Amino acid sequence: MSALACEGLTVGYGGAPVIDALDLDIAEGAVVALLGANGAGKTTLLRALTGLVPLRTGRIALHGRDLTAESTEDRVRSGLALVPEGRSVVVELTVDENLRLGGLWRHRRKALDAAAEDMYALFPALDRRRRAPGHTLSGGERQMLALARALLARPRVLLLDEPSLGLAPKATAQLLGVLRATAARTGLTVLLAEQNVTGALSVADRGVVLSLGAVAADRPAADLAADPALRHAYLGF
Amino acid sequence: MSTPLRALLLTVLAIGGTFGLDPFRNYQLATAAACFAAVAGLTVLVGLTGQLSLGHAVLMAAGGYGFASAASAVDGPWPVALLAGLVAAAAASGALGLLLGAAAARLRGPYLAGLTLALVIALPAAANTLPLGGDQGVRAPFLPVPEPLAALIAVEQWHAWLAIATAAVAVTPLVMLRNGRAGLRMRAVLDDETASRLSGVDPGPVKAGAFAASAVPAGLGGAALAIATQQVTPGGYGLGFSLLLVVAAVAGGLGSIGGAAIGAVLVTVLPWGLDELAALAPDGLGRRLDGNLAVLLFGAGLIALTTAWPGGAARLLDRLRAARPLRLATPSTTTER
Amino acid sequence: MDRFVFLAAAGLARGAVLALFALSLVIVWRTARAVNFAQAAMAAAAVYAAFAVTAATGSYWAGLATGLAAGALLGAGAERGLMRRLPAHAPLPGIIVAIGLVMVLQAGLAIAFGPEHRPMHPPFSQRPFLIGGVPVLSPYDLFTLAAAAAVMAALALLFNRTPLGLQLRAAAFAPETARLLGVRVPRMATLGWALSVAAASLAALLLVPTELGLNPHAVDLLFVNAFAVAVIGGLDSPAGALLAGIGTGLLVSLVTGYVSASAAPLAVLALMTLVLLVRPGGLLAPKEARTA
Amino acid sequence: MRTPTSKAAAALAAAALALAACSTPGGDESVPGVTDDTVTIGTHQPLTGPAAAGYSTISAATAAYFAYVNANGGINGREIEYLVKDDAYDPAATQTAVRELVTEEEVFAIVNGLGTPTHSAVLDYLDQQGVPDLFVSSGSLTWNQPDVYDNTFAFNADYVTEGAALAQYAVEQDPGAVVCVLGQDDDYGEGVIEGVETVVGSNEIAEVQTYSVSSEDLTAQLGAMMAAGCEVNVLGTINGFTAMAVGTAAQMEWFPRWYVSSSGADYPTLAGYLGEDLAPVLLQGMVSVNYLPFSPGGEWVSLFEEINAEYNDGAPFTGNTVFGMSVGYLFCEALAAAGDDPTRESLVAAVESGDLVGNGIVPLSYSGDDHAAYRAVGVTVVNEGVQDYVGATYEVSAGRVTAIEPSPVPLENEGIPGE
Repeated sequence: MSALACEGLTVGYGGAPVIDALDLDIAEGAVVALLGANGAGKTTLLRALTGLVPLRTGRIALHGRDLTAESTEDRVRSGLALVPEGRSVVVELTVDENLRLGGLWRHRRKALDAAAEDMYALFPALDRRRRAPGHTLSGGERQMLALARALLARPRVLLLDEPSLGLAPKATAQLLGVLRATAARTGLTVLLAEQNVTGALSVADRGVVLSLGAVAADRPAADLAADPALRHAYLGF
Repeated sequence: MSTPLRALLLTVLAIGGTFGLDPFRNYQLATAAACFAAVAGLTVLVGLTGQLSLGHAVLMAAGGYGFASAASAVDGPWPVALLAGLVAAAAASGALGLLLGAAAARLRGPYLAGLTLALVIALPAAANTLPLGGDQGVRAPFLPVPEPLAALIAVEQWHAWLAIATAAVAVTPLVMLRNGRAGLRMRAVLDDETASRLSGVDPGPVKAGAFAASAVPAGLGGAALAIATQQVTPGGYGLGFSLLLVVAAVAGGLGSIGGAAIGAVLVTVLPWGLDELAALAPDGLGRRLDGNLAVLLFGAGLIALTTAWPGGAARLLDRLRAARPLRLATPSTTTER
Repeated sequence: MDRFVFLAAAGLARGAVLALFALSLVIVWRTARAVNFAQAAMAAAAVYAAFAVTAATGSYWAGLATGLAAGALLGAGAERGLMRRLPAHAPLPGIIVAIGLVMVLQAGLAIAFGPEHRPMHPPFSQRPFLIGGVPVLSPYDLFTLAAAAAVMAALALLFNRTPLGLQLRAAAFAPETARLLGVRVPRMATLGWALSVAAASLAALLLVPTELGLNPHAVDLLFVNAFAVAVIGGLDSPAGALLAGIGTGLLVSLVTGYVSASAAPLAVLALMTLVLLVRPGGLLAPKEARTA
Repeated sequence: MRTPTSKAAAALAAAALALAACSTPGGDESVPGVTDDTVTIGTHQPLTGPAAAGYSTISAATAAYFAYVNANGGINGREIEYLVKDDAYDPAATQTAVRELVTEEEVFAIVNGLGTPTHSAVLDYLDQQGVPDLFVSSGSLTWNQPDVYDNTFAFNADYVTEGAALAQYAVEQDPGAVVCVLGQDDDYGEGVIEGVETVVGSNEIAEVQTYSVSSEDLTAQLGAMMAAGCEVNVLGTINGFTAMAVGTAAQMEWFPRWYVSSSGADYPTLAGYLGEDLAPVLLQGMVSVNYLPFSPGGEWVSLFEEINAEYNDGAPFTGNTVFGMSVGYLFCEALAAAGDDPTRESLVAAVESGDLVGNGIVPLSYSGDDHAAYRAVGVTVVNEGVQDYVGATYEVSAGRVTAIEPSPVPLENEGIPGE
């Protein structure tokens, strides 16, 4: 059964559509890399899936349930999570507050404590800085916190937008490692938008290449990584 | 058509229009012209630099006090007194505007609104503490109709002429400023302070300058009002009036000079019209509705306008204009952002 | 010295009410990034509701409860019905709609109830205790101080120690991120408005019995001064509201007593100008300012 | 795009010239506001805004009195039309209201315009227009300048007179009392302070405190007065603040003697603020001065109560009611004296003639070189909830206070002046 399915998705901010009649189907438990040049529509697609950008046409379903008319909050509460691009940590709140914020709707008090401890175990760097205000964190710490916060709510489908942006290679590797491990352990479905093609394809089962708002290629990850023509045509290297 | 030429044409038109009005309407026109100058200053300030001032009534009052004291002090023929008064009005309001602007440059939206609000509330206290005549205020000289015209026009019409001319003198440079390089800088600051800083425009002086540039027309508006009413009192420039100026700027469409004119006429004429309407209601009810009904409908209109129709009257005009090829002589720059 | 003690005590009670009203402005700013210029008119309407219920039932406490509920309802209604429809990220439409709301509410109250001042009686004596022959605080002043302190403490707990408070803060600071974490941001804004106007209504309910009487403009000056206080203290800072509220209350009382009543607004203006020149974000401005 | 604009301009200019005739001055011979069977007069009053609470009932009472006169045939066969414009106590609004009355409604005279700051704003205008400006509702000395404003006449006893009379009575009652003043921070408070100083000597007032009308409370002021050991507090306060001062002092368990100027000493109004239960206690012994016939049970009050019941929907009967109706009576008297074909000149001449008697308890002092109405006032005291004259009456002129005998005007002809 498909975890996330969209049909005929069209999104635009006026003028020409950024996403144009896009169909996408992601199987449960799959890790899919969403690739494409700058401006291909990756971020817009993720924001449209979570309802931050309104659709012009099309429909979105999560595990067979139609989400199209639901608000962002309700989509999140049905199990769809997005770690947005950049520093989405609430800088005025502490690490602990940021983390717990992700699970407030999901867990009761005791369960929330336990879930938070799980995350601290997964990200020891955060454990050491529980009381630190968000604005004192480094880029890598912020990205970890954002991922931990999303995982805390035990989503069924996780969308990530450029998690490696601005991170050192070591931090990127660590982050992607945690992601892969979690997906393997929990059966989490992941859609990972990345500029870092090599990194993304190394953890993904499948790669989807976007170009001008439409799917230009959709193949197994290993296949895609090995095709220099395709890489050159759509990914610019 | 160049801005001064267009201004001249509109001024002549407006003065010609006074012949069609009876004395009371001419008095209302003079009041509207005075408000127009102040609203034009406010609308440029808010529309172009995004600084919300709730204190433009105080800037008008500064101009009014400046006009009254200078024009009374000058012992000469009326044009000299008038000129001295206008210069003093511009100087007084400009100086206060510069002071406020210096503070405004450092403050974000609500903080500036708070400061200007406190200023309005402090005006009566200032009038009592400074030598400004307390609640009774100060008298401005009465400018009688000059001999050659005395047989032709009534005093209200003459004052309307003076007020219109003053408003023209106040607003024309403002329009030129807005359409020139300074206007470009202001818009850059509004769009993105950081970006404008990077492109070599320091937002501080631009914001302070914009405040001063907006204060001078407001002060001249105060002078025009003093010409028409021969009196400057703190009570006339209270919070209610200050908010009315904001209403006029918003109703007309922020940033639009033509909109400012519409807004100024609206806030001058509409309360009066609504009170006439309330007077038709049965006695006991009428007494309660009197005055209050106007305020109620104004408030409701303001809410409706802002929620449903954010561009104000200027936007409507633009739409009508777009529908028909005829272009009316109003400023051509965009009013929205 | 006696006079100083007396004036300081009077200023303290006044400052507590100021601080509470300023705190209400801080709440709505923190939860909805809005300055509610209609706070005074909404609080006045809530006091009218309290007045009507007290007159009908004879119970001050029933009136108080009604007033708080009416304030909360008005706040929630204003947010749901009006503020939500405005474009985000532009403060001006919100301010202008609030000004419109002031006009509608005050004119509506004047049409409905007339311009008369209606006397409201305090639930406790206003007869001050004498300490060394100097009148200091009255039981009603103590009630005012206690009520203001209790509400401020409760709000501090709510915001800083509860999951709801965490969501309220997150929704205010970073609405989009909060939505992505499942926080119902629109509901938080409604709740913030409701809490804010209820707190303002309480401040007004505490103030009006010490004034001439209830009228549509009874809360105007409190709002203006409290806005000054909130700005002086820093709009993001509840502690700043408390500090600046007590400070301004003392300042107004001392200037009125030692100089003259008309100098008091000038003193507040001067204090505000001074503070803003040194600290443009208020006394207790947060270190990292957010512009949205 | 230039052509249509210029065409429009030309058309407009032509239209303007064609219309020029309709706004040119002069040419009309008839008396403004007077027809064969009506006389139209106007006033500006605070019907809305913060001052409405204290004063909006005055014009209603005046209108009720005129309705009574009109129902009984009017004055010299003419009915009086009384146009009341709201100015919300805002001088700018007064400007508009009065100009509308004069130019649109073409009123015969402005009668009883209320407020010092408000009426100051139209004083010059009315003078330039030659509109009779009768019986201004304020105790400022501004209205009594016959050399400058030859058409303007005061109605209230001026604040200096009231302050002096209050202080004189206080000193006579207890020569050693510590006298203090609480005044509004405008000409009202200053006038009362000046009056008190003429009696006790300048700088001899033990404590002077002021308040502004936007004040929230008087705690600081009364605390200072209490600390200064004040025994007699002379108040130059409007009704609301009188009530607040008395109430605040009582809360401090301080019960000094209150001497209150007439503008803030109306017992029914004060009782409205303080509550019917507390008022008789707190206001017991409150001294004030007045010049109008408001003695309970008096013939004028009985008549005014009947008028109030019949023509004013039985509105609460207060000092404002007596004030408003007395103004109406005085205007009718002046109108009757202005002759069968009244003109603005004959109306002013009638007031200056010195023949008007009004309905006060002391003589009117109008003359060609004195535009003040009352230069004498009688002392009133509240006893068990009833405010009435006690007989002591003072005339104040040239800084001297002299005791005189009251000379109340008897009610004649059902309270309708005739020739």
